[in-house]
Amino acid sequence: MIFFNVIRVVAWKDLLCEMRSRETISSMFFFALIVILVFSFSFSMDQQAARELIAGILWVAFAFTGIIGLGKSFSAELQNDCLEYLQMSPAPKGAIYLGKVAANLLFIVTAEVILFPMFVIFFNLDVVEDLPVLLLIFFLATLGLSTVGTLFSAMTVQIRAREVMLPILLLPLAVPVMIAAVEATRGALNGNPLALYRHWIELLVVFDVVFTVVSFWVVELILDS
Amino acid sequence: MLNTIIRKLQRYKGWFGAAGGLCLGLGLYYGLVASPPDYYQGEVVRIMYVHVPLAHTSLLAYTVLFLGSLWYLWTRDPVVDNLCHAAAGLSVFFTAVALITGSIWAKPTWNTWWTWDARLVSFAVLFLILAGYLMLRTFIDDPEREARYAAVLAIVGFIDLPIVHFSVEWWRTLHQPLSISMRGVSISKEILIPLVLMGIGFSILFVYMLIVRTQMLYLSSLLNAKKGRLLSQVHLAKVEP
Amino acid sequence: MSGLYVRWGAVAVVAVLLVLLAYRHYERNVASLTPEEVLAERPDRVVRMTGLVRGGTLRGDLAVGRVRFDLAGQRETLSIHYQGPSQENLRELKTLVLVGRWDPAARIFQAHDIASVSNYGFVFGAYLVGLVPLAFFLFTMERKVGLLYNEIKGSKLYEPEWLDDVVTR
Amino acid sequence: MVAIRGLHISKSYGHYRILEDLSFEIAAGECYALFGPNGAGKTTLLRILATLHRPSAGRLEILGRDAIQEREVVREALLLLAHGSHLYDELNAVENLSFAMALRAASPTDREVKVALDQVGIGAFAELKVRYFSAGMKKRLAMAKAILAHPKVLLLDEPYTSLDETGMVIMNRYIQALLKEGASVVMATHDRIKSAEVADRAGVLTHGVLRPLTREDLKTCDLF
Repeated sequence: MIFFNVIRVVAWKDLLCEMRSRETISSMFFFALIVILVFSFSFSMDQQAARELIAGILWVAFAFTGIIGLGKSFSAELQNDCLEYLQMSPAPKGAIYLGKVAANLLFIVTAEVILFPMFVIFFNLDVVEDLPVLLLIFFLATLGLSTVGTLFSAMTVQIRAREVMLPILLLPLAVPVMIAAVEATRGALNGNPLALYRHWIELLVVFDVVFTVVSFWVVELILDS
Repeated sequence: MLNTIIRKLQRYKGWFGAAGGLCLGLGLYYGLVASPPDYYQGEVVRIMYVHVPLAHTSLLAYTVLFLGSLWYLWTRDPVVDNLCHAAAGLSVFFTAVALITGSIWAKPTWNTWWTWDARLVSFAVLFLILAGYLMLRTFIDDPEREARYAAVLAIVGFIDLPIVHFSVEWWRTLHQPLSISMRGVSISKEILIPLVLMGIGFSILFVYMLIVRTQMLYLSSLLNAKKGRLLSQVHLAKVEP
Repeated sequence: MSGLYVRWGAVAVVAVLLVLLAYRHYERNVASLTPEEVLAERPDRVVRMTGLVRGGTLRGDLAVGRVRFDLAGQRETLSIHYQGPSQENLRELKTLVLVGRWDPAARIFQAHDIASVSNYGFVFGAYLVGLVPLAFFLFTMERKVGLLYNEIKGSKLYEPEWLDDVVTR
Repeated sequence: MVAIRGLHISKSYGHYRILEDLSFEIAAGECYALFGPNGAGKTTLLRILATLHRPSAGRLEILGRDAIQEREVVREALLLLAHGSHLYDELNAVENLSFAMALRAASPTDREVKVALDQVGIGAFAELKVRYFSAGMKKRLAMAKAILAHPKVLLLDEPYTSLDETGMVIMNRYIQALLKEGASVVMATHDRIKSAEVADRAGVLTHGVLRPLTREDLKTCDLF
């Protein structure tokens, strides 16, 4: 019971801080907007090319946006040494971690949901039918990024060169998430039947489950002495 | 117990070096001279005798790193951490060399230096994970924390690796049928002898290198500890009334 | 420390000897000439010659093993009489290594066998990339161990008695 | 009853030995003041007592339990007020307190929170974001946190810095009340006069070695 209470309180605290300062969401949002713009300058795309490239562009933008959010998640704990209090509190470290994952998941998915209509408008996509599937893909892939990402955020926040190290550690490990997310998104955007890309969604689920368990198990070694 | 093992290994490490060298020498003779060229690939097939064992050794090194990391988290013994650090350094070295030799092999057989083949991509990802591991270690000042974080990263990365391989394989097979295969390389006796010899040779040599590198890291941390100790002793001498 | 350098010196000498032997083997058994070189040098022994089978020049019966064709190098083209085992490799527009003698009087290359194309550059490069850094890496590690050991022994600090056990030299 | 027992505790940070074979005992209901020059290892010792660091060697028992093996249990009983105030800038005073208590599985009533805030003299700022607090007010809010937490072992790192005269009086009054409840207090400080009001024992930590001080030493002699 205390365990779930800690998850709830940590997530709620992050949410409250974020609602008051709006630091993370706004920086994520504008960064992703710039990424979209840069991509549309870099590739002059017709409708056909857009179909091929859009899933990749979408996930590059989302991944880097997510990294901004994940990095902020624990660096916010550095002011007034709050991290120290989390470490020495009797609360289970796994619960603190899960609370952070929940908050990060919420922030990143929110940013994605705000950004996605921009993609739809800028690149003339037709998404109405597959919207539920797309949202499911966003959720699962973001969960995959968040579980590993929150773990590494907790790790890199306590070392030097933390802004650089988070993507360096996270992205190679997140290769399966990226591949699966891009392939599934492409399938959905092209209007393929679900059966053609269902295995990618299953891969995302497997990744999420494996790394939630593994991260939950090892996070105590990072947040504790 | 650990100290006894290390002492034993130190004492007999020369034998590892000699045995590894012998196996490699024999393997080189069989691979370069005694075995016939392949019917399709020609002489180029001889690259396999150095490339494949190197790749296997890098995976062996990562397995040692993974088990060592678990062991470290169990005992929190700094020497085990030195072992992990050494295994990671060797693994990144073997992975890099395996990637380069693989690239050299790919040029004459597949007419390209690089292809997005599942095995190649997995190895590239392995290389990146290990490079991140070594970088992470340089950015932490406290050796105890360095060891702990590095162990966590090694474990998470090791669990991730099969998933990476699996996903890349799916990705490739869906995009284009695998036009590239090990065409014509039937595992015959002529090929197996040098391959096995080189494999055993590199594995034993890896053990030898692991001992030497662990020794190196252990001695340098010992030296640093001594320097730190010297500093404390100077201070303490000053304080005593 | 000197033991280390002697040991590695021996390794280096052995390596150089092996490379020399390999080079001789290559010169004798593997190296091949181009048609230009054959014309210029007029060798009177069995040589290996690399070139491209010109399109439309292949005449004769492959099954029997008596074929005539033209082999093109960079500038020159030589006519070939091939008499030997039937080879799948012998097709038009294919790079071949022919084993045979040059008949300067008839200006015909009498080939009796076809060898596989040697890509020894790649093989050599791969082995070089594989083994030389390995040896260098190992050498620097061993050297570092020796240096560290000397430094620790030299530093006038307390000497834990088990140090000698851990570092057996 | 012994509340904190350290046996042969050493700590190396990086390559440097900071603490050298410390052994000490602190009884329940006792206040121990720790002095020492900058860089002597006071904060490190407090962080080890707070289970934030593991000692490199030695054994630490808090309330009869091993502080490394059973740290989850030990942590419920102890609280460290460190240099950093452990407060979130975006939350107000009450929210900060309730978050901190939720992590300790405590749920104080609104009334208790108000009493605690009044006790440290910042009841008027209960709804103000901590972002606008001064350093002294943050210190007082941290004290309110300790009041709500009822720790059995309170660790204080520089408790008097950035507090005004009233603040220091409140701090000492709180420490004395806590000691009466049977809790132990360890403080690292440079303020001899203020700490002498509450400390039962004192020690000076110089370059990793702990030397006991009498009350007379505390008042008169050169410490280091």
